[in-house]
Amino acid sequence: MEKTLTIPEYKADWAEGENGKWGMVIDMDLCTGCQACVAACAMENNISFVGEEDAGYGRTMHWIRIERFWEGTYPEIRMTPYQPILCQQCGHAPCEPVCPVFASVHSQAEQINLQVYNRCVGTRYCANNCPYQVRVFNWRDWPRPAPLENQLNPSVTVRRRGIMEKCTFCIQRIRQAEDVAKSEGREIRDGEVVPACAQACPADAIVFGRLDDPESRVSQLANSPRGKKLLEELGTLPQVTYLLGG
Amino acid sequence: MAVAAKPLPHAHTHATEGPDHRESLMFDPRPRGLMNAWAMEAMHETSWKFWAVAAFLALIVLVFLVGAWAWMIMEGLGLAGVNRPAFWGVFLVNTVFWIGISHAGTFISAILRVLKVEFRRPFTRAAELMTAFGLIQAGFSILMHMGRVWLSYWLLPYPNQRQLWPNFHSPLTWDFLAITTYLLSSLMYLYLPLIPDLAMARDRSSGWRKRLYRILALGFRGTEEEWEHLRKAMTIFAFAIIPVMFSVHTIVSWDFAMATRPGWSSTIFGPYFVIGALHSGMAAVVVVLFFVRRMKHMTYFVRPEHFDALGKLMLVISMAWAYFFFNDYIVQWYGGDKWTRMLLEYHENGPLGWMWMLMLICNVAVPWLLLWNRRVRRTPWLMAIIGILINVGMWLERYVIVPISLTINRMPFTWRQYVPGIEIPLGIGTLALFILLYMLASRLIPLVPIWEVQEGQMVHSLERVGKTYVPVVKELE
Amino acid sequence: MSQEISRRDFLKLGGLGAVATMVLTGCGTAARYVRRTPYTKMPEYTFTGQSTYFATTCRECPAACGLIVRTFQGRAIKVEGNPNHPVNAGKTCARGQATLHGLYNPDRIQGPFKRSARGSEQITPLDWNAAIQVVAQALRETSPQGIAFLLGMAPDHLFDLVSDLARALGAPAPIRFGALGMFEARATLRKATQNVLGQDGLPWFDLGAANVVFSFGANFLETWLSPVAYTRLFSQMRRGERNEKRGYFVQFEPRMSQTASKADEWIPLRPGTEGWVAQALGKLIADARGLQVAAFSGVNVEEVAQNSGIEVAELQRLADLLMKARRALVIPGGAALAHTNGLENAEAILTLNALLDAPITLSPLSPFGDAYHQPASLQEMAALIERMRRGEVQALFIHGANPVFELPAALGFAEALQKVPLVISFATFPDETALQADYVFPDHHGLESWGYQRLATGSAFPTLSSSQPVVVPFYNTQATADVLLAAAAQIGGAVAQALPYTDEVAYIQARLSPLLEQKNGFFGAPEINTFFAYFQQYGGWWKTTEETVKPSWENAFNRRLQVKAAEFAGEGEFHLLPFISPVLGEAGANKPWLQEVPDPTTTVMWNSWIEINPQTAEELGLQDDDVVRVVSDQGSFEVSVYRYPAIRPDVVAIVFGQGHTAYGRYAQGRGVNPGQILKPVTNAAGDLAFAATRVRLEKTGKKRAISRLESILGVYGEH
Amino acid sequence: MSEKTFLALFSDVNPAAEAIAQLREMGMKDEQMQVISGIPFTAPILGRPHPRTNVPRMAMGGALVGFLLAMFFTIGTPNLYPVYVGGQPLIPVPPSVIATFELTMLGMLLATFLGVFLDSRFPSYRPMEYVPAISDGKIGVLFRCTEEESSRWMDALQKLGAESVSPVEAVQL
Repeated sequence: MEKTLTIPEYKADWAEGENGKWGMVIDMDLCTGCQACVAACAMENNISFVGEEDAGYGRTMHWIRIERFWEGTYPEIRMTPYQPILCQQCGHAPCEPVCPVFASVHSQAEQINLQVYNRCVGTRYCANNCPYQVRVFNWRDWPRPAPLENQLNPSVTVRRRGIMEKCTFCIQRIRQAEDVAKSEGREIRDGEVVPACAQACPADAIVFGRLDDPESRVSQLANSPRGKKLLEELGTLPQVTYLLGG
Repeated sequence: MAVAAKPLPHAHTHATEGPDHRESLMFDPRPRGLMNAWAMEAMHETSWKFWAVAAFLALIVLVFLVGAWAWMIMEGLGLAGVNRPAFWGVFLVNTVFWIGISHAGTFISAILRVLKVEFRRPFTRAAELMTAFGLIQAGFSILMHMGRVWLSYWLLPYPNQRQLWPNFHSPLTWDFLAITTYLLSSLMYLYLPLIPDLAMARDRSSGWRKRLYRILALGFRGTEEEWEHLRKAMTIFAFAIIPVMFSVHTIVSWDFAMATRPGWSSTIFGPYFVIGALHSGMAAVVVVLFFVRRMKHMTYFVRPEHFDALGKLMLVISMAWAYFFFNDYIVQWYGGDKWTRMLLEYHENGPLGWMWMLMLICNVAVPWLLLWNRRVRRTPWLMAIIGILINVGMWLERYVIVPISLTINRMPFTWRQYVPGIEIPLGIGTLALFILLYMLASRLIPLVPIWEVQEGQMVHSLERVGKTYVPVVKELE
Repeated sequence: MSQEISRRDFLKLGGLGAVATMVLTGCGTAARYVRRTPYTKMPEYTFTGQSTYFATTCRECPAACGLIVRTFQGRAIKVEGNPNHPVNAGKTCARGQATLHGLYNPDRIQGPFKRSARGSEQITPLDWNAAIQVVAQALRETSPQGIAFLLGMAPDHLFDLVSDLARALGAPAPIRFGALGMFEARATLRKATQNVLGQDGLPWFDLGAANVVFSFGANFLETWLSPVAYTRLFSQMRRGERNEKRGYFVQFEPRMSQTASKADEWIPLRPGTEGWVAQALGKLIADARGLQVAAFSGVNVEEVAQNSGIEVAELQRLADLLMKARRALVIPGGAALAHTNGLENAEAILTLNALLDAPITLSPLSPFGDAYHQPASLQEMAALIERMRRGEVQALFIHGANPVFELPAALGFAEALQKVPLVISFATFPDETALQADYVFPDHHGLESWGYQRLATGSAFPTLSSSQPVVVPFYNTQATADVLLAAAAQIGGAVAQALPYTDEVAYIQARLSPLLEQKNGFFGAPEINTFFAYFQQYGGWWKTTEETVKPSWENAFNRRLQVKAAEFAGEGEFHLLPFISPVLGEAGANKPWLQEVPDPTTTVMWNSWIEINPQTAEELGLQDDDVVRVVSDQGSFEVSVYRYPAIRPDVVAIVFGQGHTAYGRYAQGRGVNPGQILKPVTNAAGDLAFAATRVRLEKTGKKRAISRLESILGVYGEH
Repeated sequence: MSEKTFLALFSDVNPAAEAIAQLREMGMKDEQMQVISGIPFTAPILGRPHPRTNVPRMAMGGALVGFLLAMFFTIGTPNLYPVYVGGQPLIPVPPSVIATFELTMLGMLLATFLGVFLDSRFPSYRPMEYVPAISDGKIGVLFRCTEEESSRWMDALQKLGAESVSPVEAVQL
């Protein structure tokens, strides 16, 4: 299918409701909170573990976390549906303009939010300005005793202390698939790129794909009446849609 | 024999029939030579206690600032108390605090100079030194805050092989530009009026001091041209540095106000921060003047009248601060946005609600209850205590705004309290460095701009109006 | 230039250099310097810059999910699900993902050794020849009745091999054991199926086909039987893929587990009354339909309502829900079965399905035509321990199981082990049991191993899942199968004749050869080598047709069923409900990333906690993070309080999976093991009634912060 | 004809101003005289021609340089190396205003400071005619004349209230 991507230059060109390129849909009715996505993300992206004390102090490095809240008291107690929170890859990302050194920038080609590890100087402004609180900071050189380094994914930079990081929509997989598609002279097929979280999800609650392709599974799900963007009122134009209700 | 700083002709000093104005520095002239000698003496004579304190401070700086910082650079910011969601902590609090302190110098020596407020004369320099040293601490604090401080030069706009320039969209880049501008301007503005006094010191010293002052005085003699250039430059500086000063703290406030966060996103943050800065700055000037006054013969230059005048200013500024605070508060409160409401609730009744309360007590209650009283205003030690309390209050204000406000965000799942760690020794280290720099500077730099004092004494006179004598100030320019 | 640098200068320069290096390495680029020595000889099938993918089977639990492991230049990089596999269809759970942290764990056993004394860290390394010698000697010189094999729930090919060996030796058949089996009460489920249906096998609950699902304690989204497969079915049910409408799900259990948190309704009934509730529901349905069902006829609904804490109207509503459903399904499992009346509970719950046209079948047999060999119940383990205590076991071979940690301490496995003169462990990891072994001859990690695995349940297709090494063994380990085959060859005679295989692969191929005859596999091959290659490539062999067994419910209708009241051990005021950690499972505690993955319901990481209803906690004056002493009549331990809003006030729950005293740096000394204070009472099927212990709580006045991901600010409407 | 420099010291500004006027009437040119003082007196007070200063011009120049630099940073660099952030335009006007303001001010103030140095020929460590009494508040009138004429000027000055009139040598300050 032939697609023409108009890359808007700035806010005025990109109206609310318009679709970006890559997008994700998470069905909260299906998510069982099993944490497979969390573990898969950590394994794919060389995320460090931080140990008990730092984890308890709010320094975990999860790029994706599953939120849930309690409503009411026993016996009328209800748990809100599990909600995996990851970088929403905002169209108008609040994290981007505030970085003084352009470490947080928008990819015009992929329409996602990039974090340039090598450029980051660690002001942590982006993390403050992220309404979703999905950016994590390397507060230390987290220990990774040998031979654990054998597991590190060579497609993903291993970050060190003083650097902000966040979900990348597994851009290494996107790039790989694009290279393959290009070498075979075709467009990327729907479902060809699967980020680690969606790949692992046993309930198949996470769907990933091209939003600019109206035929794709993710586009159709994103247009479902159950769809809701997180903190939509802020006008950040998230690329992740949550499906609420049953 | 030195020449007395006699008032200009037609003056009626020591008027027996009018009220005694001699308690005012401007009406208590002393020979210039004597004042010079006092200024020199204050730089020269030092007790062992002074050096003991300086050595102690140096040790603190070495351990708490240099040592702890080096350790933190090697280990990472994990040693500090920052976490998610409080990505900014005491380092930023200290930065804002020190920038606030630095506002006093400019306020006194620029705004009061432009407005020709005469009581400023003896302590413009003391205040300007605070500006310079305060900004240095602010610079250190923001560098400590950075995750990779060794790459902080990436904020500089310079051509490089990375084909990247700083992001001028970012409030932090504005901040960087503004603080750089302000620091450089303040240093230059400190130096220009210092040149005549350095020449004075050059004329009165020997040995290494002579060599030092000769270099620093640049060969100043006091010719008509030199004075003209200086005066022009100082006028330009006085006018130009005021908007720079306002911009600096406004931009600091924009670091917060530009963020999409409940409690931060506020249009009044700019002026609110500027007034807050002046509040802490003026209070800090009072504290510094209290200690300066205790040095040899400084009781002549720094008098209760100055504390009195500063006290009035502080009272006014405190009222202005309260006004802005209330403005900010009621808009947030009335808006009733869910997250802002939670934030305000957390400020007031959260586990650190006492900080919020104490902030209001120190910043509003203490000045309002005490500073209306002339006797309090004229008691230097009381004023120093009030000054310290206001600074505590202003530090708490920044603490409430930075880590406490960061605790609450739109993702309640991530709310988490912040507990400072290595920030505390590092903060103490910057305070020690500030005091140490000030102490050392007091040995090297005439703390009182003698020529400005003499000039002031010359233009002040008493004139008979009806049955009494009233002070009259002549304008030389 | 000066020719000589004095020593002093040299030291100065060196010092300067060291400082400079420190600073430079400290303050460098964003990327961390990671040293990974390249293989001097690249392993086969690796190309520079190219990833190689290998299909294998997950061994983190016995569900036998198919994996595709991405390897890169001889290193295993990432675990992905095998999309074709009938169990998991390309998906994995968190434990499967973290299996690499077991493979490259810094604390793995690196080679065979002899322990100077049991429990001692002092070891003498051996070479593998000596190790084989030791095994051969033990097999040869111990009387066959004195030999005991204790194996884990995976892998199956080793179990088959050991079974063959035991048969050849004349020794008792190997025993399988695993904490997962214990906490699933598998034996009870199997026995109940047998009693109710008169058929052997584990039931396969096809959630995807149901509109209404009632589950009594079955935590099928966490660890129960085959969690990835059941999650997929759950997803189908919720999507209404096969049933048009979104399926409705009700969970009955005293504590809201992760599974219950996904339920539309969570019914916190009194522990041990599950069977009565099922009977009451059954009676209400039967009465409404005018049926006479013997199993439910003797039930007084009012009495049940009083006992269980569910009102009559509520029971009626639930019964209506079942009746109105086009297809309803009721699942027995977990804690419902872990009472002294657990078997009756299971039978009552299972029988309820007879009224409902429930989509239940019996899991298919393996392609070999046999069933997965179920793990031992607690009773069978107790029998083994008794034999050991009496000194009837002279040589104990342990592989893949950690009974010292997993069994309730009161059962006395550790003491009984002291009576066994020779204990040989094949553990890959220095767990508590390996610490008590005389010899440790480490097996390869699962990802370095050959093998196959049957499914206990998890798919309607007869499946044999295959394992192959995805990387060359990282340490000086040796496949246990190879060790045993070599030992058998050394023994010679009948034993060697019974096991005439050169190595593990030859054994597996020999076992697989009957499959060449099978016609309805999704691949076939004319000879074993091709077959074996496909077998490895696709991650197993499965049939293309479902071969589940239809249950016959006739027997169930007429069977009388008396559910006795559950008995509880101990005097405490609280029921202790241990539950297996949904994240760590039975053996995940050694993997650092699994420790950091938060528990789904509580978001706790890295430690144990005890769950108390907030109201109860308030009555006791307990806050979060307060350390309490949990006392049963078997012992006590101290653990931090987590005020869990969704638990009955008379129940406290504790996670199983932590509390290791060995098992590597990430597991050791972390949390508590509830097994320490469990009373080893069993139900009629011989399974551990792990929910039958009562405890009391004592304040200690200490506080120990629990690391949790969620905010502790404002969780209960306070700061 | 050798010219020498003489220094007349006054304690008060009025006699000094009178003396300067008198000297001019007696034929001494303004260029021959120079007043040095410990506090600034304006030209009208002393009755002297207004000294020419370039400081304001320098300041304007500096401001212009700063402004142009700011233009380069805010408009030039994003065009050279376009990086898009947060859905904002490549060249954002409001933030550019801030950078422009700061850099303009910085340029202006740096130039002002530099202007003082350039105009006053700072630093100059050459020997110069000076006495330390100046920094004690005395007003000195330096004038150059030939030795023959000197006695005439010296007498006149002494009569006009100079505390001392004497030839001064250039000394190392």
